[in-house]
Amino acid sequence: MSTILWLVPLIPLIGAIINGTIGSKLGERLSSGIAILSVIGAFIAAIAVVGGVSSSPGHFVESNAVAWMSVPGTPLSIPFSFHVDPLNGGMLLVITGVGALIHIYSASYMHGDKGYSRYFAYLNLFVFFMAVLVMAGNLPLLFVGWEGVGLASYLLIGFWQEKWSATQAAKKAFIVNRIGDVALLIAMFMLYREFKTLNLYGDSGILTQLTASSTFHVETGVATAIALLLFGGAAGKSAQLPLFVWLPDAMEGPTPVSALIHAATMVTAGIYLVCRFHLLFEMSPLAMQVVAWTGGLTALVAACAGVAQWDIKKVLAYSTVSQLGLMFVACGCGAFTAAMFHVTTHAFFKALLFLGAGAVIHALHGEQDMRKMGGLASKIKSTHLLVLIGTIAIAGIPPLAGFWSKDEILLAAFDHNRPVYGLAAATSALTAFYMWRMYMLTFQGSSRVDEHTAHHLHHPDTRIVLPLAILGILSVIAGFMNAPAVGLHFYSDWLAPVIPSPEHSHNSGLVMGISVVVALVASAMSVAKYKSFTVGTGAKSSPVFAFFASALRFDDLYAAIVVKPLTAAAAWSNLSVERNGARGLLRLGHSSVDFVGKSVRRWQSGIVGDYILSMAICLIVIVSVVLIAGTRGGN
Amino acid sequence: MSIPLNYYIVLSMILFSLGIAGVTTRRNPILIFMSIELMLNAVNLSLIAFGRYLGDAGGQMLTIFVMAVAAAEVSVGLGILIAIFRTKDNVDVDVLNGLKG
Amino acid sequence: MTLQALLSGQGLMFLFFAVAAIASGLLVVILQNPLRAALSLVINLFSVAGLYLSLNAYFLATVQVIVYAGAIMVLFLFVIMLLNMGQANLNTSYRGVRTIIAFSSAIGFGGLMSAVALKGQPDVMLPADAMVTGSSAGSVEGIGKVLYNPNLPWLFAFEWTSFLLLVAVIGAVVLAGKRQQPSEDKA
Amino acid sequence: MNELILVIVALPLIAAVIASLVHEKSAKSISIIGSAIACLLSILGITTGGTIDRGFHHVFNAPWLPKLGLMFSFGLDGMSSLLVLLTTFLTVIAVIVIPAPKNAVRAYYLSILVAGALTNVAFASLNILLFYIAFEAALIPVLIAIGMFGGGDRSKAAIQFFVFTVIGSLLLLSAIIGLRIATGTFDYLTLKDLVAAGAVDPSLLRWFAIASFIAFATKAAVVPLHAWLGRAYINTPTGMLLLLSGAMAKLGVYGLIRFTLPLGGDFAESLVPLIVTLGAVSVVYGAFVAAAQTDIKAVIAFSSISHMGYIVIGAVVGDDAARSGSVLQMLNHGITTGALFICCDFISRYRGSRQVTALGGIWSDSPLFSRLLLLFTFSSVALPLTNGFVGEFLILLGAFHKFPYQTAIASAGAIGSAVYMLWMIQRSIYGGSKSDASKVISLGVSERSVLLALALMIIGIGVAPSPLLAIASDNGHKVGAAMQPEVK
Amino acid sequence: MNFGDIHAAGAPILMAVGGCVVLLTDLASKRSDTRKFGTFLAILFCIASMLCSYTLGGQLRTAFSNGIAVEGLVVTMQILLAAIAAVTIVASSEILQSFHLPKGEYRALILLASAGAMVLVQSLDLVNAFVGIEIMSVAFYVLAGYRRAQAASEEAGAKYFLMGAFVSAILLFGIALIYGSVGLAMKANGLELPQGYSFTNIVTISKAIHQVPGFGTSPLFLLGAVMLIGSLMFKAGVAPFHMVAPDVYQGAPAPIAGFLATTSKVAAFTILMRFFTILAGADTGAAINVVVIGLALLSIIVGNTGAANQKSIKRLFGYSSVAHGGYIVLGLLASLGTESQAAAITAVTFYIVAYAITTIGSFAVVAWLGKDGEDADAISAYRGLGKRNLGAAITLGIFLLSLSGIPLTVGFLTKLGVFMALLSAGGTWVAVVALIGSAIGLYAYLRVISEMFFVDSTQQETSSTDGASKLVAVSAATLVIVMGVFPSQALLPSFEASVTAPPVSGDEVK
Repeated sequence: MSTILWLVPLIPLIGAIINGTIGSKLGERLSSGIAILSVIGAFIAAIAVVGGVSSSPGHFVESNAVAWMSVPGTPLSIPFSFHVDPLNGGMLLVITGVGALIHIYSASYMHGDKGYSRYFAYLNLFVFFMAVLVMAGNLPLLFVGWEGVGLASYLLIGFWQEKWSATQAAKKAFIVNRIGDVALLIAMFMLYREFKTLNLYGDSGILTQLTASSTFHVETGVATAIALLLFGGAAGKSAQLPLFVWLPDAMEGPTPVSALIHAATMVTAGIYLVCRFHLLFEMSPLAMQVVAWTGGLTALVAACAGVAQWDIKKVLAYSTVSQLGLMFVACGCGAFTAAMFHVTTHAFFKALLFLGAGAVIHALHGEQDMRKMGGLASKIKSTHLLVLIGTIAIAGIPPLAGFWSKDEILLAAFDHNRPVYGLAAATSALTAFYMWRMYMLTFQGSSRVDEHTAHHLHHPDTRIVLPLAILGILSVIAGFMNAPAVGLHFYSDWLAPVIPSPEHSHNSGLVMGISVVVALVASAMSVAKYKSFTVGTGAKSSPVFAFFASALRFDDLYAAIVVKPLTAAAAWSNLSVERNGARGLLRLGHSSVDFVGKSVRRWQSGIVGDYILSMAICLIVIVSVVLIAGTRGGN
Repeated sequence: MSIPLNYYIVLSMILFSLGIAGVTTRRNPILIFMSIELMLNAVNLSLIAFGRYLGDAGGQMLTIFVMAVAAAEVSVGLGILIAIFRTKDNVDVDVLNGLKG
Repeated sequence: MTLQALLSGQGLMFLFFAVAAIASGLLVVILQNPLRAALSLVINLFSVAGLYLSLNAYFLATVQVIVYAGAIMVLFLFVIMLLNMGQANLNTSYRGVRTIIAFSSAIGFGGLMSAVALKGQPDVMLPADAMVTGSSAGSVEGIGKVLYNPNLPWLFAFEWTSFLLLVAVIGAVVLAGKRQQPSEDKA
Repeated sequence: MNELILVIVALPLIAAVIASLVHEKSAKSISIIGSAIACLLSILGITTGGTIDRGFHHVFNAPWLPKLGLMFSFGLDGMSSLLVLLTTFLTVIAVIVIPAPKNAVRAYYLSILVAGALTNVAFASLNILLFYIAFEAALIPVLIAIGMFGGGDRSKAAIQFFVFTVIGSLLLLSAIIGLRIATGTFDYLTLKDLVAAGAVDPSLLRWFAIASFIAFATKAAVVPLHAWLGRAYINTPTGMLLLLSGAMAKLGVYGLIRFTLPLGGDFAESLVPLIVTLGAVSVVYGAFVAAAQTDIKAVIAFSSISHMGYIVIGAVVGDDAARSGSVLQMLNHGITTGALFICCDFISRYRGSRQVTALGGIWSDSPLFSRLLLLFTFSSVALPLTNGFVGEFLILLGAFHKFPYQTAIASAGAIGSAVYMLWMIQRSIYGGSKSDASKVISLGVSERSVLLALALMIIGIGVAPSPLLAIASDNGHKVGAAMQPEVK
Repeated sequence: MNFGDIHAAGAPILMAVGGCVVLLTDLASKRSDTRKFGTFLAILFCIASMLCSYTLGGQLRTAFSNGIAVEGLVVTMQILLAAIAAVTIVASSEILQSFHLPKGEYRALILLASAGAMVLVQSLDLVNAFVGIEIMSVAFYVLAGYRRAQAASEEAGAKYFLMGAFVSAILLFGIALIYGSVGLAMKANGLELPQGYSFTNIVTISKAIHQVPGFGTSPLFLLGAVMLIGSLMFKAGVAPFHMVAPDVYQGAPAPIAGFLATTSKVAAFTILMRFFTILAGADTGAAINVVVIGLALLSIIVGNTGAANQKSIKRLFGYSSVAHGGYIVLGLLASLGTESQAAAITAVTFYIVAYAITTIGSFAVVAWLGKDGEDADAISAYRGLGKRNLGAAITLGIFLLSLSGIPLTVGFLTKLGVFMALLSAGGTWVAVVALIGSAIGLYAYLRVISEMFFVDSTQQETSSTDGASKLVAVSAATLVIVMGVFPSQALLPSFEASVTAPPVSGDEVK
C-alpha cells in the first residue's frame, strides 16, 4: 500500500517531465493524452489509497520515509514521507478527480495554442505539487508543496507571456503568496522550537503531541502566535482579506487554470492547513475569533465586489474569495468538518461555473464582458442547463449541494458567533444575487452579442460538455453526503477519526429556514432586476456601484500604503545609502588624503630659502622639545 | 687669569646663529654660502676652544679637516652657482623654483 | 671672572677680537652690497684667527689667515666680480614676514644654545699646567706630531681628505668647465 | 596522498604558465585541461585520505620561511574541501563558458587561473600567515582583471575594490602578528589548542576577534563594509566575477568560521549578536537596493549581498544545523549566482545591453536559455526542491531559537528576493520579441552542457542535499548535542 | 697601521683608487672607445671592493686605531653600496651617450661617492664619519647637477648643494658639541680616555653615557646629539628634513636619482643605527626616542599623502623614499628596545637592502622608458603602457606593488618585519598609524598601476633604446620577487652569518 502512495504524486510528475521536455514534438493529441492519463492514473491511485485508509485500523496510510535533509550530529533529519488519512484523503480525491476533468476540458479548450504541451506540463506539475502539499508527512515537505503550487500558479497565470498584464498578475500572485509563505515558515520555526521536531504524524509528531494535550501544554501566547502565523500563511494562499488582491488578477490565465487552481484546489490549501492544526487553533480562542472575523469580513467584501463586476470571470473570482471567507468563518466557529465539506462541494459547483463560463467565452471567441452577452440560453443549450444547475447550487437553494454545506456553516456561526453569522447571512444573500445576475446577463434577456460572433457561434464539443455534465451531477448529489437535518452524515463520519464531528445543534431548523428564505428572495430580486437589461440602463451606475466595482479600492489602498513606500525605500537606500553613504565614505577618505597631500605639496614650495628656513625651525623645535623632556624628565 | 671656556663657546654660538640668520634671510646664493662659511668658522672656534681646555689635539685636527672641507665645498659650490647664474640677470635663489609640488 | 680681570692683558685681547668678530659677522648678514659683505667676512676671519692665537693654536691661526681668508675669500670676490654683482643689486634681501621669522628664529636659536652652554657647564678654567708650560700643542710641530702619528685616529681621515679634494676638483671642472660639444647647448 | 592540495593548486598555475607561452587559440584548451583535472582531484579531496591531524585530512607540511614561522601547511576538513571543489569547479566553468577578450586572451586566462589557485591556497592553508598571504595575493589577479577587462569606470572600481579590501586585510595582518608575538607560532592547530586552553591573554584575542571580523566582513560584503561590491561586481568581467562572487566572497565567511570564532575566544562569542543583526540588515538592505537597479548584473550583484547575509548568520550562530546549512549555502550561492552571471553575460553579449528597458522577448526567441534562466532565478529565490531552499531553510531553522527577531527579519528578506528577481525576469525575458533574428541567444554545445550541468546540480542538491550536508557538517565546530532550545 | 688595518679599510680604498684609475684612462685614451672599456673597468673595481669586504668575514674588530669598525653590518652595507655603484654606472651609459656628458668624470664621481659612503658606513670616529659624509655629499652635489645643460638638473644640483652645505655645518656643530661635552664630562669625572681612542669616537661616547652619571641628559650633549641626528636624517630623507628628496630626485636624471636615493639612505641609516644603539642604553634614549618616533610617523604620513596625487613619477618615488625612511626609522627604534637586538638589526638591514633594490629598479624603469635619455617623468606618459610596452609595465608594476607591501614581493616581508618589531615593542598605536600610512601609500601606487593598465590611450608604441637600464630594471624586478618568496636563499650569503652581532657600542670592544 505504501508504494501506491508514491504513485499519486509521481505519475503527474512524470507526465509533467515528458510534456516539459519533449512535449512540443509530440503534437497536441499525444501530449494532452499523456497529461490526462497521468492525472487519471493519479486519481485511480488516490481511490486505492482512500480505500486503504478506510480499511486500515488507524484510519491512515503511511509511506516509507526516504531521507531528504539530514545533518549528521544533530537530531534534525527531514525525510520524504507521505501520510494519508481521511482529511487529506478526501482532498486528494477532489484534486485528482476535478483535476482529471479539467485536463479533459482544457485538451479541447487550449486547442491551437502554440504553448500547448508547455500548458499541460505546468498543469501536471501543479497536480504533483498539490498532491505533495496535501499528503506531506512533515512541515518542510508541506512547504515544498505549498511553494510548488505557488510556482505552478505563477507559470500558469503568466502562460500567455506576451501579455504584460498576464506576467504582471503572475508576479503579483507569487509575491503575495510568498508573504503568506514566510508567515508559514516562521510558524514552522516556532513549532520546531516548541516540539523539537518537524514531523506531523508518527509517535513523536507534532499533531500526536498536540492530541496528548495532557503531557504537553503550550501557554496560550505561543499557541496564539503559531496559530495566527499559520492563518497568515493560509490567508496568503487562500486569498483572505489582507492578501486576496492577487486572485481577481489571476483571471489573466487560461480559464481551466482558474477553474482548477483558483477555484477547486490551490486556494483550499489554506483551509486544509487550518483544519489539520485545528487542535492548536482550539487552544487559543483569540485565534479562533481572528479567523472567524477575517473570514466573515472577506466574504462580505468579496461579495460586494462580485455584485459590481462586468467581467464574467471576475464575478466568479470574487465569488470564490467570498466562499473561502465563509469556509474560514466555519473554521473560526469550530465547525472544521463543515468547512471541509464546503470545500468539497464548492470545488464541484465552482469548477462547473468556471468551465461553463469558459465554454461561454470560447463560444463568443474570447468575449468576457457580460454587457456584450445575453440570450445565449437558446444557442448553447447544454452549457446553459449545467450553468443553471451550478448557479442554483451556489445560490444555496436546496436541495443542491451549495445549500447543505453553506447551511452547516451558517448553523455553526449562529451557535458560536452571532455577529459573524450576520456577516455570513448577508454574504450568502449577496452571493445569490450576483450569481443570478451573472446567469441572467449571460443567458437570458436580449442578445447583445454583435452579429459577427453571433452567427458563427462556436459550439462546444463533447470534451467540453462531458466534464461539465459530470460536475453538474456531482453538484446535485454532493450535498447529500452530509445533510444532518435529513439524517445523512456520511462525510462527518468519514472525517471523525481526524476531526471530531460537531455536536447536534438544536436550532438547525431555524437557521435552515432563514437561509432558504434569504436565498430565494435574493434570487428573485436579481432575476427581476436583470430580466430586461439593456446597456443603456446600466449607464447611470451609482458611485457605490463604482466603489464596489474596483474591489472597494483595495488595490489603490495597497499601492498607497505598501507598494509606494517600499519602492521609495528601495530608491532611497539605493541612492542615498549606496551612492552617497557607502561610496561617500570612500570619497571622504579620498578627499582627506588629498587635503593632507595638497598641504604637503604646498609646503614643498620649490624655493630653497623656504626649505632651509623650515629645516632651521624644525631643528629649533626638536632641540627645545628634547632639552625640556631630557633635562626635566631626567629619568 | 685665563678666560673661561664658556666665553668662547657663547661667542661661537652667537657667530653660528648669525650665520643661520644670514643663510635664512639672504636671497643671493653667494651670500648664503658666505654665511655658511661664517657658521663653519664659528664651529672651528668652538672646536679649538674645547681642544684647548681639554688639552687634547682632537679639536685642532678636526678644524684642519673642516677647512679642507670648506675649501672643497667652495670650489664645487661656486662652480654650480656660476653655471646657473651666469646667464640669469638677477642672482636670486628664489628664481630656482622649477621643481615643486 | 670679574669685569676688571677681563680688561687686563689676556682678557683685553679676547674682548677686542670677540667684538670685532661679532660686528663683522653682523655686517655680513646686514650689508646689501655683496662686495662689502665679503670684505666684512674677511675681517671676521681675521678676528677669529686672532682668537685662535689666544688659544695657542698658532698653526691654525696662520692657516686660517692664508687659506681661509686668502684663498677662499679671494675666490668669493672673484666670483662676485664675475657675476657683476659689484654694485648693490636692486632686490633687497628683505622678503616680508619671512625675513622677520628667519631673523627671530636665528636669534632664538642662538639664545637657546648659549643658555644651554652657560647653564650646563661650570666655569671651566684653564688647567694650571697648560697655562704654565705654553705647550707646543698649537704649533706646527705639535700638530704634525699628532696628525701623522699612525696610532692616533686622525691619519685615516687625513688620507681620505685627499680624495675629498679630488672630488671637489672633478666637480669644479665638470660643472664650470668649458663645454666639450657645441651640441650640448642649453636645453 | 598528502600532496593532493599541492597538486590541486599547482596544476592551474602550470596550465596558466603554459597558456601564456603558447599560441592564443590553444591557450583556452590548455587552461580548460589544467583546471578540469584540478577540479576532478578536488573531488578526491572530499574523501578523508592522507595523514589525519586533529580533524584535518590530507595534511601536508613544508617549510617556506621557518625563521619567520611561515610554513606551507595545508589540510582539508569537510568545509574547506567543499570550498576548494567549488573554486576549482567555478574556474573550469569560467574558462569554458566565458570567451576571453580579443586583445589579451592569455592575460585573461592567466588572471583567472592564478586567482583560483591562490583562493584554493587560502582555503586549504593551516598556517594563518600563509592564509593571509594567499588572502591578499589573490586580490592582484582580480585587480588586473577588473582593470584591464572590466566594464565602464573600471579603473575607479579596481582601485576602490583593492584599497578597501586591503585596508581590511591590513587589520587582519596586525591581528595575526599580535597572535604570533603572544604565542610564537602561526600554526593554526597549535593556536587553536592554545586559545582553547586559555593560554593566550584575552585582550589580544579581543583585538584578533575585532580585526579579523572587520577583514572577513569586508570580504563577505556585510552591510556597513559592502561599499566596494556594487561598483566592483558590475565592472568585473564575468569570468573573474564567477570566482570573485562565487569563491572569494566565501573566503570572508570561511574566515569567520575557521579563525574568528575559534581563535577569538569568548569575546568573539559576544560579537555574535552584532554579526547576526548585521547579517539580517544585509539581507533586507541587499533586497532593497537590488529592487532599485535597472542593470540586471547589478540586480544579481546586490542580490548576492542579500544571500551573503544569510550565509553569515548561519556561520556565526553557533548551531550545528545552521552552520552546515551555511556551508552548503556557500556552495549553492556559488552555483546559482554563477549561473545567473553567466546568463547575464549571454544576454549582454547577444542583446548588446544589460539595461532592463532594452531587453524583452527572450522567452519566445530562445526557449531553452530562458527556461534555464527561470530555474536559476527560482533557485536564487530559494524555491523548495532547489538548492537555495535547503541552505536557507537550515540556516533560518538553526538560527531561530537563539535570534528569533533577526531570523524573522531575514526570512522577510525571502519576500524581497522574490520581488526583485521576478521583477527583473518579467522585464528582461517576457513580452513580445522586440528584436530581430541576430539577437537570438543561441547556445553552443559547451555552453548548453555547462548550463544544464548547473541546472542538474541545482535540482540535485535541492532534492538530495544529505551527502553534501554530511561533508559540510565537518567544519571544526563540534558543539556537542546541538540545538537544545533553552527552556522557554 | 698594519696590513690588517689596510684590509679592513680596503673596500673604500679600492673604490677610490678605481675612481682615479678610471679618470686617468679616460683622459689618456681618445674620446670614442672609452665607453665600453671605462664601464668595464669601473665594474671591475666594484667587484674587487665587494670581494675585499666579503673576505673580511664577520668577526668583530676595529682598525686604524679604532677609527673604523669591521663587522657584519659593515660588510653587508659595503657590498650593497658597491653593487649600487656598479649598477648605476651600467644603467647610466645611455644618458651619458645621448647628452654627450663627460664619461670618465662621471664614473669617477660615482665610485668616489660610493667610497665616501663606505667610509661613513664603517667609521666609528665621528671625524671619519664627517669626512666620509663630505666626500659623498660633494660628489652628490656634482652628480645632481651633472646634466648642466638641463635647467631642472642644474636647479636640483644648486638646491642640493645649498641645503647640503647648511646641514653639514649643523652636523659639524653637533660633532663639536659632542666632542666638547664628552671631553668635559670625562675630565670632570676623572675618567681616562682609553688608549688609542679620541673623544669623538662612538665607543668613547657610549662609555661616557654609560659611566658618567647624568651625562645622558646633560644639555650640551643633548644639543649636540640632536644636531647630529637631525643632519643624518636630512641625508636619509626623513621628515621634516625631507624637502630635498622630491625636488632633487625629479631634477636629476633617473639613474643618478636612483643612486642618490639609495646610497645616501644606506650610509645615513647605518651611522644612525650605530648612534641609536649607544643612545638606547642611556637615559637620554627616552626623550630622543619619543621625538624620533614622532618624526618617523610624520615622514610616513607626509611621504604617503605627498605621493597620493602626484603628476610626476620621480617625485612619487621621492615621496615614497620619505615614507620608507620613516618605516626604517620605526623599525630601527622599535627593534632597539627589544632584547634581541641582533634580530632587530637584521630586520632593518634587510629592509634597507630590499628598499635599495626596489628604488634602483624603479628609477631604472623610468630611464628605460625615456626617449634618447629624456626621462619619462610625467605619469600621464605612462597611460596605457600595459598595451604599448608590457615588459616595462609589469616591471614597474612589480616595484610599485613591492613599495606598497603586497605579498609575494619583498616589500611585504619588510612591512611584516617592521610591524612585528613595532607590535612586539608594544607600540600598538604607532603600528596603527603606520598601517594607515601604508594604506594611503597603496592608493598612491595603485593610481600609477591603474594609469598603466586600466586606462587605454592613443599614444603610439614607444621604442626604447636603453638596453642597459632595461637589463638593470628587469634583474631588479626578478630579485624583488625572488627575495619576496625565498628571502634567505636570495640574500647576500654573508648576510645571514655576518649580521648576527650588534654594531659596535660600548664595552665589548677593547
